[in-house]
Amino acid sequence: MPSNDTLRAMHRQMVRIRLFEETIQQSYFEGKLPAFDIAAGPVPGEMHLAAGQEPVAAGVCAHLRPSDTVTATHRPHHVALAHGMDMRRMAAEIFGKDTGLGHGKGGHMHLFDPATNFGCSGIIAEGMPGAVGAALAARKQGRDDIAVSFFGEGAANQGAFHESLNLAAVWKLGVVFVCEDNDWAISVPKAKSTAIASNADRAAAYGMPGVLIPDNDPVAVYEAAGEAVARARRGGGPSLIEVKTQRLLGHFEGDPQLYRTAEEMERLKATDALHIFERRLVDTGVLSEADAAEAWAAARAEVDDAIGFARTSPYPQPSDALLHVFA
Amino acid sequence: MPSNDTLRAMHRQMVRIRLFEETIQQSYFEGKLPAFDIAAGPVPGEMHLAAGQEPVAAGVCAHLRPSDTVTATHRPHHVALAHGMDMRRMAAEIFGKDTGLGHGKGGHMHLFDPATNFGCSGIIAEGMPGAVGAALAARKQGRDDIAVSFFGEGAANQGAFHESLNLAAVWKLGVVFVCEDNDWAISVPKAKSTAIASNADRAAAYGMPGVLIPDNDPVAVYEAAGEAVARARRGGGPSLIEVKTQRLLGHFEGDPQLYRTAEEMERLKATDALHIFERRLVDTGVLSEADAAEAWAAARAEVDDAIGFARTSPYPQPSDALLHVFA
Amino acid sequence: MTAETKRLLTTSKAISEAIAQEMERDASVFAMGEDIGTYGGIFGATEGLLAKFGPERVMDTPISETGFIGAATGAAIAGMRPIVELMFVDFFGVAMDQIYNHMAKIHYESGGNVKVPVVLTTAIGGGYSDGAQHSQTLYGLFAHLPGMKIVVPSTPYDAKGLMISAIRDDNPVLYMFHKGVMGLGWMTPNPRATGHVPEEPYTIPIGKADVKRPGKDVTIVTLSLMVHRALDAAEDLAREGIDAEVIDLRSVIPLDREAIIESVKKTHRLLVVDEDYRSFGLTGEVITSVIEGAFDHLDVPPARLAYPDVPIPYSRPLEQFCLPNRETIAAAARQLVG
Amino acid sequence: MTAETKRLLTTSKAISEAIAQEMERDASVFAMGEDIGTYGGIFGATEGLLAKFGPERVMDTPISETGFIGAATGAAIAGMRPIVELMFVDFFGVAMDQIYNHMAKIHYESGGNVKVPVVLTTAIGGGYSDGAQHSQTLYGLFAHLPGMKIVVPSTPYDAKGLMISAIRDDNPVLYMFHKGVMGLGWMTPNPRATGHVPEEPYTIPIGKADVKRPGKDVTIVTLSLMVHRALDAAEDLAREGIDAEVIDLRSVIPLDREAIIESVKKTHRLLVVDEDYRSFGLTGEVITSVIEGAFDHLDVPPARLAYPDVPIPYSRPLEQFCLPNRETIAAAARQLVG
Ligand SMILES: Cc1ncc(C[n+]2csc(CCOP(=O)(O)OP(=O)(O)O)c2C)c(N)n1
Ligand SMILES: Cc1ncc(C[n+]2csc(CCOP(=O)(O)OP(=O)(O)O)c2C)c(N)n1
Ligand SMILES: [Mg+2]
Ligand SMILES: [Mg+2]
Repeated sequence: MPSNDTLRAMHRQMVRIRLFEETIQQSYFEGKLPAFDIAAGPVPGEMHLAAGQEPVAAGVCAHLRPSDTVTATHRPHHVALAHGMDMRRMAAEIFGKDTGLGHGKGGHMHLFDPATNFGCSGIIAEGMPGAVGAALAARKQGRDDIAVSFFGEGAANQGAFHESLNLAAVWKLGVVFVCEDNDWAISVPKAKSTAIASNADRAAAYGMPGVLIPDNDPVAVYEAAGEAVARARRGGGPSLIEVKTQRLLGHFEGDPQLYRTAEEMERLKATDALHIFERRLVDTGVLSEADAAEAWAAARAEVDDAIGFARTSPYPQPSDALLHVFA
Repeated sequence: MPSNDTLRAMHRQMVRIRLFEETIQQSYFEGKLPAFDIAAGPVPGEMHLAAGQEPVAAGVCAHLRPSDTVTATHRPHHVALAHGMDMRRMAAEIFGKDTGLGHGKGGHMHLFDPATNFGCSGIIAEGMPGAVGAALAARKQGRDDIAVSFFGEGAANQGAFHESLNLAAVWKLGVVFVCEDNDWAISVPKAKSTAIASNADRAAAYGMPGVLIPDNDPVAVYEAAGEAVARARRGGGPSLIEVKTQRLLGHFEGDPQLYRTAEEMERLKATDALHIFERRLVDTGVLSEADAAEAWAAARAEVDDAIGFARTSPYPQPSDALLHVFA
Repeated sequence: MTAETKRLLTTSKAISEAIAQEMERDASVFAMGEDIGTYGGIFGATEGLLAKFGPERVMDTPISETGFIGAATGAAIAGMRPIVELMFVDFFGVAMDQIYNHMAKIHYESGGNVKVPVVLTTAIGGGYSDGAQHSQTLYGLFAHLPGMKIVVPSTPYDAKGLMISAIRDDNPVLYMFHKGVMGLGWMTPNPRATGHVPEEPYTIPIGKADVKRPGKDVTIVTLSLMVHRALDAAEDLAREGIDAEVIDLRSVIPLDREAIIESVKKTHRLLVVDEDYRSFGLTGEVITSVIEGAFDHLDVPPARLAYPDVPIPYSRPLEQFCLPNRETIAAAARQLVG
Repeated sequence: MTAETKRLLTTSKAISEAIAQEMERDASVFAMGEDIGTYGGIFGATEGLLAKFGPERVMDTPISETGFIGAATGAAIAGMRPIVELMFVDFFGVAMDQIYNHMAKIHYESGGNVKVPVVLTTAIGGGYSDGAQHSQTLYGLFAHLPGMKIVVPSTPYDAKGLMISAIRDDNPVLYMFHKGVMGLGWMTPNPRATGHVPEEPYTIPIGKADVKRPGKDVTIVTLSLMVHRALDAAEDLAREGIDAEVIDLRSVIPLDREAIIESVKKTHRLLVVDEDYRSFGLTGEVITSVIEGAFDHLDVPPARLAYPDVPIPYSRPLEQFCLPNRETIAAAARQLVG
């Protein structure tokens, strides 16, 4: 069981993620309506938000340090924030600004941060091999840093999933594979894409431990991740964790979600893990109502500052497009 | 237990495969020595022979009909012959002749035969998705034909393995996946490449039955394949079979095999499944010594005829290279 | 054109109509890919098909491109005519072995005995800030590899006819639709993405370019969304008295070298406009083909305007700087003529 | 050249020596790939390294190219300098997403903040009847995609210097060695595959072409094994009084356009020879670059001799018909001059 301090820190983490995502969502729709135009507004392009998936990011990353490598997906904000990415430079990248992590070259699916050894990829499951390589490097360099690879349940049917898990297992590398099962890959539900109910059972195909967290509970994630991270750090090899989590929003912003029923949408709202967790912490006295309010206020301020920084930062010079092909 | 007729037919099959491979080996070295030159002789290029792996081909293909699809690998001869490919046109293709299955365009790794719905690929594991598609087509066309995909144990760590098994399982297709575990992927032994001891255990990751045949026994293969083929044919979905088989020769001809010990080479000779099987059939009275001799003589004649046909057939016209890009 | 023939469709609806008509005509045609069922395809190319044909003929797949694109090849060899979608062309690398070592080569390796009638559809193109992994065109890359035909329509009319031709073709056909020509409600409005499309099925020959605007002063060879940009530029040029001929390649393989050469023999000037990366691609091939076929007819060296050799940046000013547009096309043509 | 400097090595030994020297110099350099350990690499590029450096620095991998090539990228980002082998370039399709969407793009996407110093080695080329999936060169395809440097040495000397440069480069470098230039005992003997190689480490700049034979009548631009064929052809031409300049590109990215243009300004005639597929590739790019840089210096239209746009057939007479060779190169040059 995490300490009360840890619980409060996880709560804070989840709150700032939620507010960040909601604020990005607002910015995203600026300039795009009434006739939605994906190319318009201060944040153009695709936008994949992770509201609802905070427990996975907060529960896992609570065990990490900046020298641990984290790779994430097309839906990376929650993980990036939980792993400690600078929110200002992250927001600036999402706004395509020169002050962004990649001087605006990457965008929201391509956040790369040497300070926290964070990377992500818009190609399903293809962030996974990089995590294996980071763990390999750590061993070669005599560090006990580990690598954590986040991916969706849809990614677990990609070849890269299989190759990465086998490679990490054969070489006994310090990798924790974290499957965020939000039941949907865009419009395709897990049952239509995956031959078995739980990807955690696939761990056996690689002789590694597999754990299923059935309920998007940050504490359960924290505990499973704690074991897996410790195993990885002490040279005990990789693990696989699958968390049944929730995608509260569309696959991308603008997704009409015609494939989801009204009941599902209702259920999502009723089982929002962030609110359940907050209520639990308050009910058990870990968090006072005032603490909770303060967490939201602090996050609000932090997010507003970051988005403000992003908004007011300059764009890169157009011809900067030609820079950075080669080092 | 297979009938005596089936046992004799399997024996015959194994004998003709063995003689075919040995004869190709001889032809292959013609013109290449004393200083080995891979480009020279009547059969240039790479040559992967399957001597030792006859039990897998014979045991599985005994259950198939020509309308069943079979996909194989860079080491395809045993499977092609067992599935009924015309030996003359196959040999002619290997010799690069115009009378070959592909008018000499394919070569030994690219044998395509519409008559037996056979195909193969030189890319590891990449023959597997095609088998899934063939089974899908059969269902769409209302046929109870199935597809069998042969692949090596080295291939089981490729992404295409994972995707193919999951797809076949999700769609409940009539595919039998057959892993020929000869313990080697060129010079890399299974233990250095594969996180678990038996790929049959990976079947669980796809909710399909997985069977391990531990001893290169054609009868055991026959029985396991019989079940899997019947399941596939009746719409019961895919299965995975792994057979511990033996690669008696080098990975390709000319392979110095420095990575194999003298003991292993001795053991291979002592446990040659064809000779053990033949002895068993003779000992149990299924085959008389005369029958056995006759099988070898008939195969000798058939192979000599096929190789003779290949040798005496004309080469394609050089400019035929420009034909057949498009239908 | 009489009123009844003026049936306006977006490109995406023209494509889905073509597929539907072929599926009705031929039971061996079916479609598969990610989100092509309930969702109707992320870019609408299969909209309405699931409702019409059911889940056995319109199959949502797992995210397993090697698996299901390979399965399309296998099904085609076994007598079906699959239409299979790679959601964005940028993802080709997860399935390229199936595409180019199998789908594209098996017919040749078999000496013509095995046919592989697959239509591989895929979305191409940028301009809306989707970053380095979701904005490329890449036909130049596929065109380098023998064994597949490649079509890249720019109009609803061509899109329907080329889709029907692709489905009926006995070869694998890579069918690339630019997101910007689809006429999608959620993209920047593009009037040229809607146009007249006859209801009855018709074909457009694969391998034939089309003169989208005749002209006598300069030949602009291009394709896909850049046809729209080139037509815009030609309007501007016309106002200055420069009469540009705009050739829409429509197919990349086979490349209609004859049509290009014929045009250059008339205009004596060539500009190639391309949204794909500049080097080792389409622009070099078109120019070299003209050098081979009409060297003596050229008044000035041919020019090219293409995406520079850099990955595609996310930020709007960066991406827009890289993309050829109405102004830069007109400027390049002006320079050739002036 | 004094006796002591005449140290003859095959190209494969020159490569493995370069890797060994860099591994000794820099602890962050390591090698991985299929059969690169005990076997020493199917084409000998890593021979002897396992014995010298042990299995932690010379790692045999499972057959999981996406996995281990991606791991190379991840390790490079984390401070290592991996050398990773894709056994045959023809297999690129099983790992292309890792190569071009990750290894090649991350530096750019990160705005220059993340470096990816990987050397991706791979064997290219045919001519020995290995069929459609084991005989291609394909640099034209990779060259179309921005983000990686590409080197393709033709001699032992260049091979060593380019390998050392590649390892020290902070960018991903695709290092392509033709099986026919490696000097392998089991390939058709090729005297040009053995040559002088200094023992001490040295570098050859990536992006610089090399005049392998100066001449004044015609420029032959080529690379890899075709350099050997062009030099043979140049000998034949010399006997007829035609003085051919043979330019070995050595690097494809960056392409040394200046060197080519300079030569054409001198000879006024250009022949591009390529073992890669003819269309949408290197030949078109080189010719177009000359059109852009030296149009007025050309006496005749540039010509190209390349592999035709067909998959590579197995049968010897078919494959040999397709490959440029001494005779066809000489004939093409003759035609330009005559
Ligand atoms: C190789 C590849 N195929 C398809 C896509 C398109 N795509 C983007 S997100 C997505 C769904 C991913 O589902 P999942 O892995 O469950 O992640 P989630 O979106 O639920 O977070 C798909 C199919 C892609 N980006 N890459
Ligand atoms: C994708 C790919 N990677 C590597 C190779 C090179 N290669 C050819 S055969 C082989 C070993 C295959 O081992 P296995 O699957 O066990 O089959 P076996 O040779 O034992 O029959 C390798 C690595 C290839 N052909 N394709
Ligand atoms: Mg999901
Ligand atoms: Mg094997």
